[in-house]
Amino acid sequence: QAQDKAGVPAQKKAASAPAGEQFFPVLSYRTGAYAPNGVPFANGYVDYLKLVNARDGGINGIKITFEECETGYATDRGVECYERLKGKSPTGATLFHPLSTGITFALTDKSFTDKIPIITPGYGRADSMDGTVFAWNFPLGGTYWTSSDMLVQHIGKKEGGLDKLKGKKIALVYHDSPYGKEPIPLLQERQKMHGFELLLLPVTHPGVEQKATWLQIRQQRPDYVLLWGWGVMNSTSIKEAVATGYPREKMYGVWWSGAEPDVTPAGEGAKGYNALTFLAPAGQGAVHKDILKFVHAKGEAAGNKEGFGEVLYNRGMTNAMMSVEAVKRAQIRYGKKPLKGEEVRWGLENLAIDAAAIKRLGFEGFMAPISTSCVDHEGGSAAQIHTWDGSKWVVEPGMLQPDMSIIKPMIRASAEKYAAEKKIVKRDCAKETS
Amino acid sequence: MSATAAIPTLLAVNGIEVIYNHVILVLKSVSLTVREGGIVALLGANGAGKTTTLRAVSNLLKGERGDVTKGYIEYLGKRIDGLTPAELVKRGVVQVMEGRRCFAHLTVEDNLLTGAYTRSRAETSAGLERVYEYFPRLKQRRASLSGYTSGGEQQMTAIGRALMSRPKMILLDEPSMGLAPQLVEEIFEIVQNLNQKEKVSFLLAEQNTNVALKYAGYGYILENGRVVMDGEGRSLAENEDVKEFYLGFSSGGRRSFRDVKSYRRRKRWLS
Amino acid sequence: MNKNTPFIAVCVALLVGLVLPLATGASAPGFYVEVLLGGLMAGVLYSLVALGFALIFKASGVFNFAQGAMVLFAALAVARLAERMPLWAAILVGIVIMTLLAWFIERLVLRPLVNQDPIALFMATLGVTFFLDGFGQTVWGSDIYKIELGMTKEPVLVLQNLFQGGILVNGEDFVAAIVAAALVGGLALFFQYTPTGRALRAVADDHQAAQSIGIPLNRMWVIVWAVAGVVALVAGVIWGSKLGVQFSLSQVALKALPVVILGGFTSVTGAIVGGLIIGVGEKMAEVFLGPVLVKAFDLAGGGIENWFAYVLALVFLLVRPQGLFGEKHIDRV
Amino acid sequence: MSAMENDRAGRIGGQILAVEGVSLAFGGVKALSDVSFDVREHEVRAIIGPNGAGKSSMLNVINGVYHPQKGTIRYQGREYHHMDPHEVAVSGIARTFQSLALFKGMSVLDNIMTGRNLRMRSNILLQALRIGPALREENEHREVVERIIDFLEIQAYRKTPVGRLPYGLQKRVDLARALAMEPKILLLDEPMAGMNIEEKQDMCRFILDVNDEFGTTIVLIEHDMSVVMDISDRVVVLDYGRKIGDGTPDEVRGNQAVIDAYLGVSH
Amino acid sequence: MIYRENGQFKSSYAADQQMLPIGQDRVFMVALLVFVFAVLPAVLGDYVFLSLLIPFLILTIAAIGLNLLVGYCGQISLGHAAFMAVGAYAAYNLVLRVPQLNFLLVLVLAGLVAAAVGLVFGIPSLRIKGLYLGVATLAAQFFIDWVFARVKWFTNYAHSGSVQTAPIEMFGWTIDSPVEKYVFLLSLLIVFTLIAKNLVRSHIGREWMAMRDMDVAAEVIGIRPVYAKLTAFAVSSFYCGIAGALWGFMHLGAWEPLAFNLTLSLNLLFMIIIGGMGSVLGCYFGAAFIVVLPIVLNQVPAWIGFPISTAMASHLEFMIFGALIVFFLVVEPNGLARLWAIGKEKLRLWPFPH
Ligand SMILES: Nc1ncnc2c1ncn2[C@@H]1O[C@H](COP(=O)(O)OP(=O)(O)OP(=O)(O)O)[C@@H](O)[C@H]1O
Ligand SMILES: Nc1ncnc2c1ncn2[C@@H]1O[C@H](COP(=O)(O)OP(=O)(O)OP(=O)(O)O)[C@@H](O)[C@H]1O
Ligand SMILES: [Mg+2]
Ligand SMILES: [Mg+2]
Repeated sequence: QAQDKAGVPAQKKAASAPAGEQFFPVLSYRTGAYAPNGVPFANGYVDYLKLVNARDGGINGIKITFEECETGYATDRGVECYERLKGKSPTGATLFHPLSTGITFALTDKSFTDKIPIITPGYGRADSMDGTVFAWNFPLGGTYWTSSDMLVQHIGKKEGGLDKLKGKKIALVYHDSPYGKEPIPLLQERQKMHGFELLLLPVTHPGVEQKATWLQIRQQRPDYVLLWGWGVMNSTSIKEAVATGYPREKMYGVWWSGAEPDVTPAGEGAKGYNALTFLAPAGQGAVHKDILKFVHAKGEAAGNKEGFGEVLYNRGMTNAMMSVEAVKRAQIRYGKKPLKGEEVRWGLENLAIDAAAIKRLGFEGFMAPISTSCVDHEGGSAAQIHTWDGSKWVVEPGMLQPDMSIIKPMIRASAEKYAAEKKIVKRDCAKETS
Repeated sequence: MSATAAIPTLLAVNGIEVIYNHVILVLKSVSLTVREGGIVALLGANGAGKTTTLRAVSNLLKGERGDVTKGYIEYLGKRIDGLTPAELVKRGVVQVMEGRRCFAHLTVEDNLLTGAYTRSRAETSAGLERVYEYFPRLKQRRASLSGYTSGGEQQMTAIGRALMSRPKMILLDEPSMGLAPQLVEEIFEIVQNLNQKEKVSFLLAEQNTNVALKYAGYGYILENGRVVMDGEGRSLAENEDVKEFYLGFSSGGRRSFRDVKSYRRRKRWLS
Repeated sequence: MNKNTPFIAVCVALLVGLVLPLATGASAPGFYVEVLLGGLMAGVLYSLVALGFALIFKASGVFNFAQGAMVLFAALAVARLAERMPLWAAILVGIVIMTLLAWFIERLVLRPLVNQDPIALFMATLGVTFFLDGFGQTVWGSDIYKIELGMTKEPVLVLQNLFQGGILVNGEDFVAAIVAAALVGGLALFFQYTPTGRALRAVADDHQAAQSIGIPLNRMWVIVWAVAGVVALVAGVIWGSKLGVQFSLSQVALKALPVVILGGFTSVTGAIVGGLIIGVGEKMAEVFLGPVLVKAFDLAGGGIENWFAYVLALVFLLVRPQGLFGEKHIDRV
Repeated sequence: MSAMENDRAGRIGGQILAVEGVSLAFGGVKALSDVSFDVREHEVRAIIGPNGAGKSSMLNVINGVYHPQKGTIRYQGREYHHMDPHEVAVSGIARTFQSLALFKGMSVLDNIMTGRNLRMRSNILLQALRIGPALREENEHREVVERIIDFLEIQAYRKTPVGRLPYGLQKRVDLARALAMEPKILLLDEPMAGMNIEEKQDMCRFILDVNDEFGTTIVLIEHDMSVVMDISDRVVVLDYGRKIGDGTPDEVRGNQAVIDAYLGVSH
Repeated sequence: MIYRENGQFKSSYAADQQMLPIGQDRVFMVALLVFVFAVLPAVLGDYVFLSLLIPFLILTIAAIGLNLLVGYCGQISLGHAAFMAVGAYAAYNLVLRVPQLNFLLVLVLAGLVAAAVGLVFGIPSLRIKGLYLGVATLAAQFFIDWVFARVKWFTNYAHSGSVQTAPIEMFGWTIDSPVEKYVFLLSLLIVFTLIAKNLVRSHIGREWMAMRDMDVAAEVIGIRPVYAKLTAFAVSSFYCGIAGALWGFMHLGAWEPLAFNLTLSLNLLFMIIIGGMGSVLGCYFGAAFIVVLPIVLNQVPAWIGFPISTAMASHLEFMIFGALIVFFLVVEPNGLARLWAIGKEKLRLWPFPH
C-alpha cells in the first residue's frame, strides 16, 4: 500500500474511478547538505500530484499514488530507493525522476533491463537526448550542453557578438561531480570556435570551501564566471564573490544555481547575480491557485508549503506535470488503465505540450513548448536569464535557444561511444510506429 | 581474636561474590574485616582473587566489566556499594593499583599532585613534602616524566600519590613487586610508620608472604576465590602448611632454590 | 646525522615553497599577501574546530569525532534562537544547551564506557555524531540559516599605495582571529596551571588510575565536554556568520583532523599552529601549484587542496611522528 | 655442593657474550655508564642492583631495543656497535620482559607459537590455502610448543587469551614464548616478580632445567636475593648505571660497596 | 545441554586446529550453507538481493580486508575505500583494454594492483602509530579520489568522470540477474573468508597480531615490523581491491570517484568495530549492521503504518542508528562477535549460570 509520506495518508479511492492506480515513485532529499534545494522541489512535485488527484480525480480517473524515498543526494541511497520502489504496485513504477546526475548515471544502466523511463529535465547525461541509444532517458526541455550553449551565446550577445569573445576569459566554477563536469565538453567546443580562455575550477562536495577558488578568480580576473553549483555551494560562491569583490553582474548560474535558497543567504551581496531559468521561473499562475484551493486549503500541503511559488517549487511542479501529461498521452494509445513504465515511455516519446496546452494546464509563462520523439528525447530547449534584484528574481525578456548544429554531432559521438562500451544495440526509430 | 574485638571495625567485606564479564565467577563468598588502625594482609597464589577483592572494595570493578553479585561491603558501618571511587577517596579509602599505573605523560611531581585532587592547597604542599621525606629518590626525579622512570621509582610514585589524599585506609596491591629488597623493607617500614604515627589502616595484597606476615597484624589466605584460612599474622607464620607452601620452609629449614627437585603437586585445602 | 635533520629539511622545503611564487615573480606581491591572509583566516577557522578535538583528546583520551557535529549543532541552535531573541541571549542559551549536551554525553556514553579501548570510545563518538546530525536537523531544521554578527561582509581595500591593486581584507576575519587567540591563551593557562587541568591530563593517561586516586571522572568529563562544546559554539558562530549555517558545516570540520595530527593531538598550541600551517599551505598550493600541475599532467581541473592538507600532515608525521607539539609516545620494556 | 654442582661448573664454557664499555643516556639521565662484563656459555649470570640502576636498560642494549651511545657488544666472536632486534633474535638471543610484554589479545598457544616464527618458512600463498607444507609445518611446530607447554605446566590454559590469565601464569607464558625460540642465550628480566615462594620454586626449577637440559645460557635480573644466591653462577651488580661488583654469589655478598648500595644488612 | 563439547576429544593437532572444533557447530554450518545457497534464492525477491544482500556480501569482503589490517595487525586505516577505488578502476580498465580477459583473472589482477598501492600507502605505518596513522591514511583516501577524478585516462576520457560497465561474462555464463550475482558473490565471500581464516591461523597471522599487541616484544622475538605491517597492508588492500571491483561491476554498474569516498571508508571501519575487531565473523555482523540497518530503519515507519514525513523518517533513522551504535558499544565494547561468543559460552554452560 503506497503511503503519502509527506504528511497525510493518500486519498481514498473514488468509487466511480476505473480500477487501479498509477504509481509515481518520488526520489527526494529533505535532509543533509542539499536539503535547502531538495525540499521546495519535492514539495512542488508532490503538491502537483495531489492536485491531479483532488481536482481531476486522477489521470483520467486513474488515481495517482506515490511514495517518497529519501536519497540524501547520494548515489547508493538513490539506487536503493529505486530498487525499493520500482516494483511497487501491480504495474510497477511509472517513471523515475532521480533529481541527481549521479543517480541518473547509475539508473541509466538499470533502465535497459527494468524498462522504466527516467526523466531528467535539465540535468542528467547530455547525450541521453539521443533516444536511439538511451531508450529510457528523457532529459526533457534541456541538458547541460544546451544550457551551457545558451549561456555562451548570451555572453556573446552582451559582448556584442560571439566573435568578440576572442581573448576573453570565462571561468567555470563547478560542483566536482558528474553534474558539474557535464558542461565541460560543450564549453571546450565553443572555446575552440571562439577563442576565449576557459578556466576550470572544481569545488568539492558539498561546496562550502571555496576560498582558494575565488582567490584564483581574483588573480585571473575572468570576464565572466559560470556557476555550476547545487545546494549550499551556490550561496557560498556568491558570498565568496562578495568577499573577493568579484562583480555579481558578471556571474551566470545554470538553472540549478538560480533559485531563492541560492541567493538569500548571501543577503544584499547577491544583488545583480544572474542565472538561467527554464521550466518555471518564480511566481504564481493559474495552477498555483488550484493548488492553494485543492491542496493547501485542505491542509495537505507537502512540507509546510516551503518554497511555494519559488523557482524550485515551480520546477518540481512542472516536472510532475510533464510526467502526468506523459501518462495521459500514453493512455490514448494503451487505454485508461494503470500503465507500465514501458507504456509510459511511449507517452514520453510522443509528448507534445504546445502553447495551448500550457495555458490550459495553468502553466502559462512557466515553460516553453516541448515536443519529443523517439529520436529526440529532449523535445526542444529554451531558457531565459533572470537576475536577482535583492528581493526577487527579475526575468529578462527574450528566449535563448541552443545552437543544435554544434550540439547534435557531439551527442551522436558521445552516444555512439556509450553504446559501444555497453554493447547496446541501437533502436531503429523508423521501424517503431508512433 | 578477643584482644582485637574492642577495636571498632573499619571495613567489613561480607560474603561477596564477583563475576567478570557476566560469566567468569572469581570470588565465591569472601568475607573479611579490617579493624581501625590495623594492617591486614591478603595472601594467596596468582589468580586467587586478591586484586579482585581490592577492586570490589574500592569500586573499581566496573571498569573491568566485573560485578559484585552477592554480599556487600561496609566501611565505618555504612554500605559503600553505590559510591564512586572518587567519593570513596574523599571518605578516606584509596587504592594503589597493581602494576603501578603512573600517569606516564606527567612528571613525577605532577603525578603526586594529582593525588591531592581532593585536598586543599595548603595540605597539598605539606603532603608533597611528607612524600619526599618518605621517598627521597622521588625528589631527585621529580621533574622527569614518570613513563621513563624505573619500575621501583614508579612504585614509589604510586604509593606517594595515594598518600597525597591523606587516606584513612589504603588498599595496597602487591607493593613489593619488582622492588629491590632494601626498598621492600623500606616500603613496609613506611607502611608501619604510617600505620603507627598516622593511624592509617592497610589492606594489602601480597605475594611476598614473608614480609607481609612480618608486618601484618592479621592475615587472610585466599585460594580460588575463597578464604581458606585466616588468623593473626604471627600465628599464620607459624602454621606448618603456611610455612611450607607460602614461606618456603620445610621441616629442615629453608630449602635452597637449587634443590627443589621434583615438581610437587601443590597441597590444597580445598578441592 | 642529527635526528632532527629530516624535520628541519621538511620545514625548509615548506618555507621555500612558500616564498617561491613571490621569488619567481609568479605572483604580484599584493595578491600574494591576499592569498596568505586568506590562508591564515581559513586556518584560524580550522584551528577553532581542531581546538575542540585537542581539548577532549588531551583531557579524556577520546578521539571525538563528534566535534564537527557539535559545531553544527551549536551553530544551528544559535542561528535559530537568534530569530527569537537578541544574539547575545541566543549565545548564552546556546552555551547552556552545549553544557546540557555534555552532561548527557557523559551520562549516556562515556560513563558506561569507562576504561574501554580508545577505539571503542572513538566509535561511540561516531554514534553521537549520527545522533546529533539527526537530532539537530529535527529540532532546528535543515535549511540554510544566517547568523548576523553585525559586521559588514563587503571587503575593504587597504594598502593601496603599497601594493598595486591593494589588498582585500575582511573585518570579520580579524574578529575570528582575535577570538581564537583569546580562547587558546585561556585554555593553555588552564591546562598547565590549575589542579583541574592537571587532573584532566591524568585522566587522559589512565582512566582507572585516575579514578583510583579520587579524581571524579564523571565531573571531569562533563567539564571538558562542556568546554569543548563552548569552543564548538564559538567556532560554529564564526563559521556560520561567514558561510551560513547548514548541514555541510559538519563536514568542513573534517579538515580539523589533519590539523590536529600535524599539531599533535594533545596540544592546544598545536591545534592553532597546525591550523595556520594547513590553511596557508593549502590555499597557496591550490592557487600557485594547482594550475602548474593541471598544465603539466593535463588534468581535469585542480582541486589539490582536497588532499594537500592530509599529505602535508603525512609528511610531517613521517619526520616527526608525534606531530609538531604532541607528546612523545612512551614505550618502555 | 654435590657432584652435580661440579658437573655444572665443568660444563661452563668460554665467553659467548661480552659487553664492553657500554654507556647509554636518555637526555640527562645516565642509565648506563661505561659498563663491561661478560657471559660464559652455559652459565647462569645474574644482574642485580637497586631500582633504576640500569638493569633492564642493559638487557635492552643487548637486545637491540636501545642503541648505546658508546661501547660495543661482542657476541659469538663478532663485534657490534649495536644490534637490530631482529638480527638478535635470529642469532639466538631470546628475552622475557619485566612488565609483561605478552600479546594480550592472543591465546596462550598462539603467543608461544610466535616464538617459533623465525623457523617457519612457508610463503603467504601456502598459508592462505593452508595446504601441504604450510599445514605440515604448522603441526610440527605445534608439537614443539606443546612440549614447552607441558614443561611449564600450562596445559589447561592453552586456548585462554593471555590477557585473562593471572599475573604469575602470564610470566610463565612469557618464558614459554622465549623458550620456543630455542635460544642460545635467554635474558630474563625479573621473571619471579610477583610470585609466591612456591611459584618461585617452580620457576627456578624451570630455569635450571632449561639451563641443564638445553644448555641455554641464562642472564637473569632478579631482586629476590635468595634466588640469585642460590641459582646463579656469577653476579654483576649495577648501581646508578655503574658496575660496582662482579663475581660469584659469595664474592658479591661480601663486597662492601654492594652491601651499602643494595643488600643492606639483612642479608 | 544440547550445546556442549563434552565427549568430543581430539586425537591430533590437525583435528585440534579445525576451524569448527565443536560438532554442533559443523552441523549448523552445513545447514546454514544449504539455507543460503538453496533456500534464499528461491524465496527472496530482487529488491532484497539488489539492495541488501549484494551490498552486504561485497562489503563483508572489504570489511574482512580492513579487519585483517586494523583488527589483526592493529594499524588503523581511515582510507580503505580508496583501495576499493583502485580495485574498481583497475578492473574497469582491464576489462576495457583487454576485453578477452576472464573476469576472475581481472578480479585477481585488480586486487594485486590495489595491494601494490596499499603497500605504498602502508609505508608510513613503519613510523606512525595508532590514530595518527589513521589520520595519515586519510591522505591516501583524498589523494586517490583526486587522482581518479582528475587523470582522464582512468575514466577513459569520460567527460563526466563517470564510468559504466557491461554485464560480466565468465566461462559462457553471463552474471546478470540478481540471483546469479548473489550466488557468485556468496561463493567468492566464502572463499575469501576461508583464506582470511587460514591466514590468521598461520604464522603470518600471528605476526600481525603480535605487531598489534606489543610491537617491541614482537621485534625482540624476531618479527620484522616492515614485513608484518606491509604484508598486512598488502593483503588488506588486496581484499578491498577485489571488493571495490565487485562493488563497481556487480553493485553499482556505473560509478564516479565519489562512490568510494570517505563515507565508505568510515562505514568499513564502523563495520569492523561494531562487528568486532580481530574477528572474521564480526565482519559479517558489522556489515549487516551498517548496510542493512539504516535501510530497514528507514522503512519501519511505513511498515507499521505510522505516517511521518520522509525528512522526519530519515532524521529518526540517523538518531536511532547513532543511538544503537552507542548502545551496542555499551553492552559490549568488543563488538557483536564478542556478544555472540558470550552468548555461546552461556549456552555451553546452560542451564547453569556459571
Ligand atoms: N578483567 C577480568 N576479566 C576476566 N577475568 C579476570 C579479570 N581480571 C581478573 N580475572 C580473573 O580473575 C581471577 C582472579 O584474578 P585476580 O587478579 O584477582 O588475582 P590475584 O590474586 O590478584 O592474582 P595475582 O597475584 O596474579 O595478581 C583470575 O583467574 C583472573 O584470570
Ligand atoms: N626509554 C627511556 N627513556 C628515558 N629514560 C629511561 C628509559 N629507559 C630507562 N630510563 C631510565 O634509565 C634508568 C634505568 O632504568 P632501568 O629500567 O634500566 O632500571 P632497572 O635497573 O631495570 O630498575 P628496576 O629494578 O626498577 O626495574 C632509570 O632512571 C630510567 O628512568
Ligand atoms: Mg593481583
Ligand atoms: Mg627493570
